[in-house]
Amino acid sequence: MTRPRLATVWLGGCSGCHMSLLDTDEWLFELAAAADLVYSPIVDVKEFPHDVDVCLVEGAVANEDNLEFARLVRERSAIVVSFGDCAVSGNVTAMRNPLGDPEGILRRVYVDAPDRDAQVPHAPGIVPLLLAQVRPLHQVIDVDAFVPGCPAPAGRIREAIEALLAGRRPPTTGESIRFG
Amino acid sequence: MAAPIDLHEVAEREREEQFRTPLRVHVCHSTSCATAGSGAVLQAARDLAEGDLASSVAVSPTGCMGLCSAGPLLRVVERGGGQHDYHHVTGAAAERIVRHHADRGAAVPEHRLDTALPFFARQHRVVLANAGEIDPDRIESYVAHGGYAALERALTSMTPEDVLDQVRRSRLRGRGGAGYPTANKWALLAAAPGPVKYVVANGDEGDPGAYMDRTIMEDDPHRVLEGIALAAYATGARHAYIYVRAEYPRAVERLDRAIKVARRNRLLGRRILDTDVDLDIEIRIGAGAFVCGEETALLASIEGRRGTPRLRPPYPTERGLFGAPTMINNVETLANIAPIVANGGDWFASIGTPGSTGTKVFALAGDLVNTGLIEVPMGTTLRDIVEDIGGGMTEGHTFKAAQTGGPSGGCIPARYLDTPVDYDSLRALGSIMGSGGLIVMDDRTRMPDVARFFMEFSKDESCGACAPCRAGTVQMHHLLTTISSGRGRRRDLRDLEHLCAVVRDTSLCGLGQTAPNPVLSTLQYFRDEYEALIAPAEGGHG
Amino acid sequence: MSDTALEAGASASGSRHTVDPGRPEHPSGDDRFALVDTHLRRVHDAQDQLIETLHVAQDVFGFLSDDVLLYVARALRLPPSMVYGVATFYHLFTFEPPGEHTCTVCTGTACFVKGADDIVADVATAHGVHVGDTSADGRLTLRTARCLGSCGLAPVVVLDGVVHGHQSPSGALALLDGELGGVR
Amino acid sequence: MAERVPTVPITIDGVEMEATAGETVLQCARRHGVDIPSLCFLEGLSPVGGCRLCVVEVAEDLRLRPACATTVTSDMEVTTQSSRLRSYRRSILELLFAEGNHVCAVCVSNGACELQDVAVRCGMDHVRYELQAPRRRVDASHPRYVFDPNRCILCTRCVRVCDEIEGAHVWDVAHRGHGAELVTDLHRPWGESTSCTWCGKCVASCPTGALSHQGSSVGEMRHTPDMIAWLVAARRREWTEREARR
Repeated sequence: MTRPRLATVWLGGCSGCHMSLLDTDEWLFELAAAADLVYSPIVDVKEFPHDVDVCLVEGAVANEDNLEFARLVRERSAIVVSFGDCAVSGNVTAMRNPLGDPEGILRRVYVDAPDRDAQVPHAPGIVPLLLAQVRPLHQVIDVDAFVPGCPAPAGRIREAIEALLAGRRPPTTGESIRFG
Repeated sequence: MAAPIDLHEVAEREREEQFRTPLRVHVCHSTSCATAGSGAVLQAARDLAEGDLASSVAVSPTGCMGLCSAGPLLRVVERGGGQHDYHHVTGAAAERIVRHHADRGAAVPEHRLDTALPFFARQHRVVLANAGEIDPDRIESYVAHGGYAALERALTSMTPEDVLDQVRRSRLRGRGGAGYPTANKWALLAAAPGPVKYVVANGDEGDPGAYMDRTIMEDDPHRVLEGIALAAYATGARHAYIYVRAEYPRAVERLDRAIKVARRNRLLGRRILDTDVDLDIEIRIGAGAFVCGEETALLASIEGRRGTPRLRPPYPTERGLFGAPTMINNVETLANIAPIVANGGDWFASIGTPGSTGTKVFALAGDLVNTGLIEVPMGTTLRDIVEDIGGGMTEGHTFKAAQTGGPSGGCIPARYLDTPVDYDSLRALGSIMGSGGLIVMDDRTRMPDVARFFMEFSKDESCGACAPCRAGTVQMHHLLTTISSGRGRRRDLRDLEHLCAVVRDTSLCGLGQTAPNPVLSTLQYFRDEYEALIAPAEGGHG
Repeated sequence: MSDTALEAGASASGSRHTVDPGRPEHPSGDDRFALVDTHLRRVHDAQDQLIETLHVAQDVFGFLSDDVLLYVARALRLPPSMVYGVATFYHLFTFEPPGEHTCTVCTGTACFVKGADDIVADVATAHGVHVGDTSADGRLTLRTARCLGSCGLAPVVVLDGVVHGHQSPSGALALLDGELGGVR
Repeated sequence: MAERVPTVPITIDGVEMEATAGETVLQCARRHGVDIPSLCFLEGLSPVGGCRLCVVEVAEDLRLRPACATTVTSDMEVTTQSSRLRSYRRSILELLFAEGNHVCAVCVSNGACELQDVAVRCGMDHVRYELQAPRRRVDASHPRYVFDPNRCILCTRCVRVCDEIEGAHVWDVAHRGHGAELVTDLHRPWGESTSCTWCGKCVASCPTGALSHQGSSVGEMRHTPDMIAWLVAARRREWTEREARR
């Protein structure tokens, strides 16, 4: 019997949800025994593989790289999970949205604010362009399940992954879906 | 206190005056014709009547003759009863036409309007009977056409119950849109306890593309006052308000003048016509808010507050204006009352269909040959209205949909053209009668765009007091914009339909509850247009 | 021909009434407040006359400044937030002085069906003005109206109170050029 | 001995119960431990039925009715939970979340927020609708309180409590529809208000993080909406009169 292929992805977020995943502590051994972690920021794999069974996506879609990557993830994964508030709702990452045009924000941060070396970073192909608006994952690709939280608490993550590996949906009611 | 008006004498004198000259010239001076230049026409005709044709021609400005798209309109009435109508008249043309009639006793072929046209022949005028006939600024003119006779009769020989009974027999339903039986409302107010109660005339015609009530208020203001007076008598109210949109300053002016004149003639005020009935009418002006057409919002606005609807019950007939029992009737509804009392409820009920009696005034607009204000018996088919009265679609185009009920209504496709226009048939088709806006659209119209147009309206006119309407219309508008632009996904269509249900079923007032109708009806009849706009799935995302 | 409410911004210079000696003079010394006072006296400072009073004040001053709103609030003994809430609820009240010229495009259904949106877009672009705003040079205020009831003449444009029927984008622009002396 | 209050029999979700004549469906349901979500309703203030979360089905009534403003009638049959009601409530919550900037993670009310709690109870695990991302100015000009309109859901509890209980009417709703917003006085900074009595009842009543105490940090704000009902009872002298009757 083949073991389920699990992946986790980090888009526009703080990686706090990945830290929280690590907070599942000794359960990680059980996870390692139950599934293959085929791609993750904590795994040294360069390219997102094919035929992923379950992929947890942390972070909102904030720039062109995020967008492209989200689409790739969707294409290669059977089940995509919005992992944490940024993926689910945009959250802190999306707090720039009310400020409008990203150009203005970049100028404020890199030109107006610093005391020296003021310049907007510009390196095509290296520094990805910001999208006009930060978007939650499900507004860009189809998402199969949602695990909110900022960060999603360790217990909630464990509960969700256990359900998914057993072919069930993560809980959609009760405290498991509390934002924040 | 001055003596009350002697209606009989005034009518006699006015009729004599009408026969003074062999020719009378009526110039339509309603808003549409005025915009098109009827001022110059009126002036040219008056110059003649005050000049060398003084003995043969009398001129009078009148209300709407109906065919607004062909204005300015002019009518020559001969002493013998013959009538000749002219369209697209200019000052110079008016002079030519009137002179020709006066000199040769014959009509002029240019500008001639054939009144045998179905546009005129298929109409049945009850509410608009006086429009185009009388000078709205002269009470004598109204009285000569039978005005205030119903009020006099009611006050002198009928009990309030008798009046109510005639309205009951007429089976008149509210013309504001929902079609609630008028007599039921009256009965509720009549039964309400306490000495203070109010009648309110709703002249807040906010439906974009509708100007029936405006025309009635501008062109026959006394008819509205008489209707209010009869309603007040039947229900025991001694104070009434007319709430008029601020966008209609001319209606305000005319009504204001009419109230003053009626008061002077003891048709309003203390001891009307020397009976012990008192009634005063006050005008209140809106300030631009569609939602104020909703009864409770309208009352809030009269009280000088934000026009936000409130929860019902209590209904206005229990607790309305300033906390007192209040009945709100649409202006067109009230304009039907004097004819009902004068001719009897049974007469009225014989017009139209059993479920929807009487006539309905429509503002016919859109891609038709003839557009303007029409009045037809209830139950006239859409096809008759579009093809006969409207003269069909403009050259080279075909009928696609008729929109009734404005932002609260729906779009009716060609296959239902033979539907009789009445409250229940329209509702069965997912539209509503509405206040009378009837917009006909041809094959060039994209229906999702029409839905988006109305949703934008509802979004901007939502008062914001309840969450589903305030935020739901914004999201529906966003989804319609996305879909219209070809960027929509299947999921957007699903979300849109779900939101329609949420907003329809959970909104606080009628504005929100009906705001999804234009979307629902276009989805029902023109779904293929939405489907065709859905972008092909991208990256497995549909 | 000007039968619409659109010209309501009208004459502050109309018939001046004498200042009521019974009322304290407005601290600003602006005797236009006397016109508002005349209305207030006629309606006996009744609180339900708030909307009518705001109409009068707007007719007199052209727009409703904070100063005017506060004056009305005090006169009618109403909380300022309530007066502000009522004034901002209704479309016809404005809180900025209008431009030299006002162009209103009717966007009622009949006008929409006949292309009013294109007129709005073209005027906005050509004169660099958003709907509801006044151009930077203060020359043109662009507004839209929810049906002026002249559907037989659709689409309708009102320029400085004068109604023009059967308009097109190019026609409307030409009309504006004539009135404003061309786009600079 | 308590006075005898007339009761009427009603059925809520299939369970027969005694309702006190004159009370609302919401009051009756809550007394009997039936959970109907609501946000704009606050015991002690007049109901406005604006949030529409408490809508219920009433037998033989085609329209949904707001439980907060529907008075019980004899033999009324009320359904508070159905798949339709659940889906509507969830959608309304999503609409509320989409129209403001409700970022729980950085909110003063995180963990003690009625909006957040109701979202959990109604099963809102994500928001389907377009985030409006409004840019509204936070008013921190008041020495004691802060108003963040981005977190306001326009429930108008503050408007009502200030008008009905405090009698100051500092707050009102300005503009309309999606542009509607709360204002103090003539939309001047709250700190400059000449009508505010600093009583803090608006802050106590707020169901979200829109109104908070100066200096509150993330998750620190605790609102006390229940005090309003106590205050109303006190103003009616319910306690003292009961004392006197003894």
